[in-house]
Amino acid sequence: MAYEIKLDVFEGPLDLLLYLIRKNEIDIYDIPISLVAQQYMEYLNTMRSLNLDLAGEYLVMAATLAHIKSRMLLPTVDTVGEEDEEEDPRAELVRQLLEYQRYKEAAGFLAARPLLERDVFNLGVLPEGTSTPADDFLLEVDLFELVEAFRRILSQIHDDEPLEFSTEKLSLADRMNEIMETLSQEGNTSFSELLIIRSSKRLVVYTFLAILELVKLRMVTARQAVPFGEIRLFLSVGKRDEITGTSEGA
Amino acid sequence: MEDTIAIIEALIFASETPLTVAKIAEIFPELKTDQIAGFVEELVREYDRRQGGIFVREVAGGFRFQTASRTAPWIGKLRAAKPLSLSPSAMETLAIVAYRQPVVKADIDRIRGVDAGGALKGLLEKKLVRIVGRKDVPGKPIIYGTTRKFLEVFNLKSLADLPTLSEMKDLQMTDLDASSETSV
Amino acid sequence: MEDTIAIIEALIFASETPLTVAKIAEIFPELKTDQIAGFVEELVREYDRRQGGIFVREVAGGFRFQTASRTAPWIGKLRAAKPLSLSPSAMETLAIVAYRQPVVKADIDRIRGVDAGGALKGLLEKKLVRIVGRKDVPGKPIIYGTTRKFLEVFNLKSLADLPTLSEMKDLQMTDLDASSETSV
Repeated sequence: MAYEIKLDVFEGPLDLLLYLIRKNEIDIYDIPISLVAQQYMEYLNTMRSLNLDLAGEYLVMAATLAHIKSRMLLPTVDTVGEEDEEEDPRAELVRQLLEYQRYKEAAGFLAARPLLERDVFNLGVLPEGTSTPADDFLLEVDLFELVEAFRRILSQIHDDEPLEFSTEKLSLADRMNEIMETLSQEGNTSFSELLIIRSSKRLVVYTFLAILELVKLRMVTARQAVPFGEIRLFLSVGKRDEITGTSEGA
Repeated sequence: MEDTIAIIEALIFASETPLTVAKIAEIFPELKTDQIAGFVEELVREYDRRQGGIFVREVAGGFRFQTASRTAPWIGKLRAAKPLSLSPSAMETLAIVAYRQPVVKADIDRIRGVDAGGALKGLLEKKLVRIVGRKDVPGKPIIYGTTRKFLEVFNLKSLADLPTLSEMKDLQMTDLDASSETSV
Repeated sequence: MEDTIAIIEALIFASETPLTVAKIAEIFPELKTDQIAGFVEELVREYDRRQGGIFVREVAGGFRFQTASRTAPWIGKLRAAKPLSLSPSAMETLAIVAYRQPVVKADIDRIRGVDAGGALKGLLEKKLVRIVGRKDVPGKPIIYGTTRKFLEVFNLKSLADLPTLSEMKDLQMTDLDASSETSV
């Protein structure tokens, strides 16, 4: 049976290898590696001569095949049946091919299902109804959308100011938010209480930095009754109703 | 059920505007307009006889499905719980607050290039953003940060779990296939 | 027609997402879940018997109306919007996410033997895949999973509705269409 080949249809080196295995009617558990390696290289050369963009992964696979081939050529110590002595050099590749094949089949299965907007359709327009958002609404948002929104904004800015952020800064914001939350619930808390319960050193450092930052921003006030006494932290910002009116859990 | 009627039923259901007989005639060039009108009439009568929760009705010169008016009170209850999504401007504002917090409004305005007042107000109402304090500079601007609800809504353990920009760049490499749609 | 069934029919029709029995139960606090499930079942059977252009189907844990797949060619003529299409690389990536979720990008890359970044981004944009969280290993890689929309688009009741991978080997021998077509 003649196969018509379109060189750009392969989804990657594994896909190309599976194709070669099928084309040659090869047993996947016993791949004649020199034949397959030779044909693989021929396809790569054809793809190159057609100026098709060759992803680096194809070249990595070519090297892998060459490596397996050389290992197959090495005289093996006579190990009769004991497979744990030395594994077949092809074993890892076969595992990879089988796993890939499974998901390729799964993809085929999914594609064959009756697809919405292809085979079956939803209602064209929803009937108009009372669309009043309730107080306790559900939010349906996606984290990806949030990050994309941020990336979109940054891509539009040609400012000198670096807008990249670090996880350190966010960890700090996390701790600041947590401290503010504790304070808005309890009114005040002690310095040592905040630091002592923290198990990891990293967290203690962040907590300390968060407190310093909050004091610097005058969001909290640190007070001490006596010299060397307990330091207590108080919420110090704005009018109380303004803060609680908009903050979480008010 | 006559097959053509079944197809017309599916067409009325899936149409984005009330479906006119003329439009159906375009799809079935082999049928006469009278025949099509007859099929549609048959469909209308079938749902009328059935007295269920949905009917086919003529609206604005075309036909469409609609719910029985007596079911309106229950549909109102259903709609009340409709999940909301965020507008692009709200999403952008939220992204800036999330990644740059603690942040003042002037910074958000500057980064977005537009006034973020409306978007911020909406986010405060939705309790995704809150006032964390006032900055100790002239004018004492309000400082904003995200809430615990923000973490819950986005299923994040902490702010440090927010994806980084370099992680997002990883998702754009190579594979031109995904953007240029080919069929399955 | 029993009035409650008529109302449930209208609710399923008017719901923007597949309507769950639990949601119906909120609207009818006086009814037991079993009763509601029974009513829904009756409605599903009625449309099945009728063999018309629309059916009630269980998808993504809820129920919705959808057109019979045999009517798709005609609806294609009606709808201006291009039908959903996914490239083979997007389908492979989606299959890996669906079956191995929660899964990190490195695993997808390894299985496919190529960088899946572009395909993954396309799937995120189409809302078929979402960021679930971060794996608690060094580097804290982002983990991905499928969305409810994935179930809706692929007509799956739940993830458990996916055939097991070994089962698939057998299916491959027979006609895949036979298992996928339930509505007509």
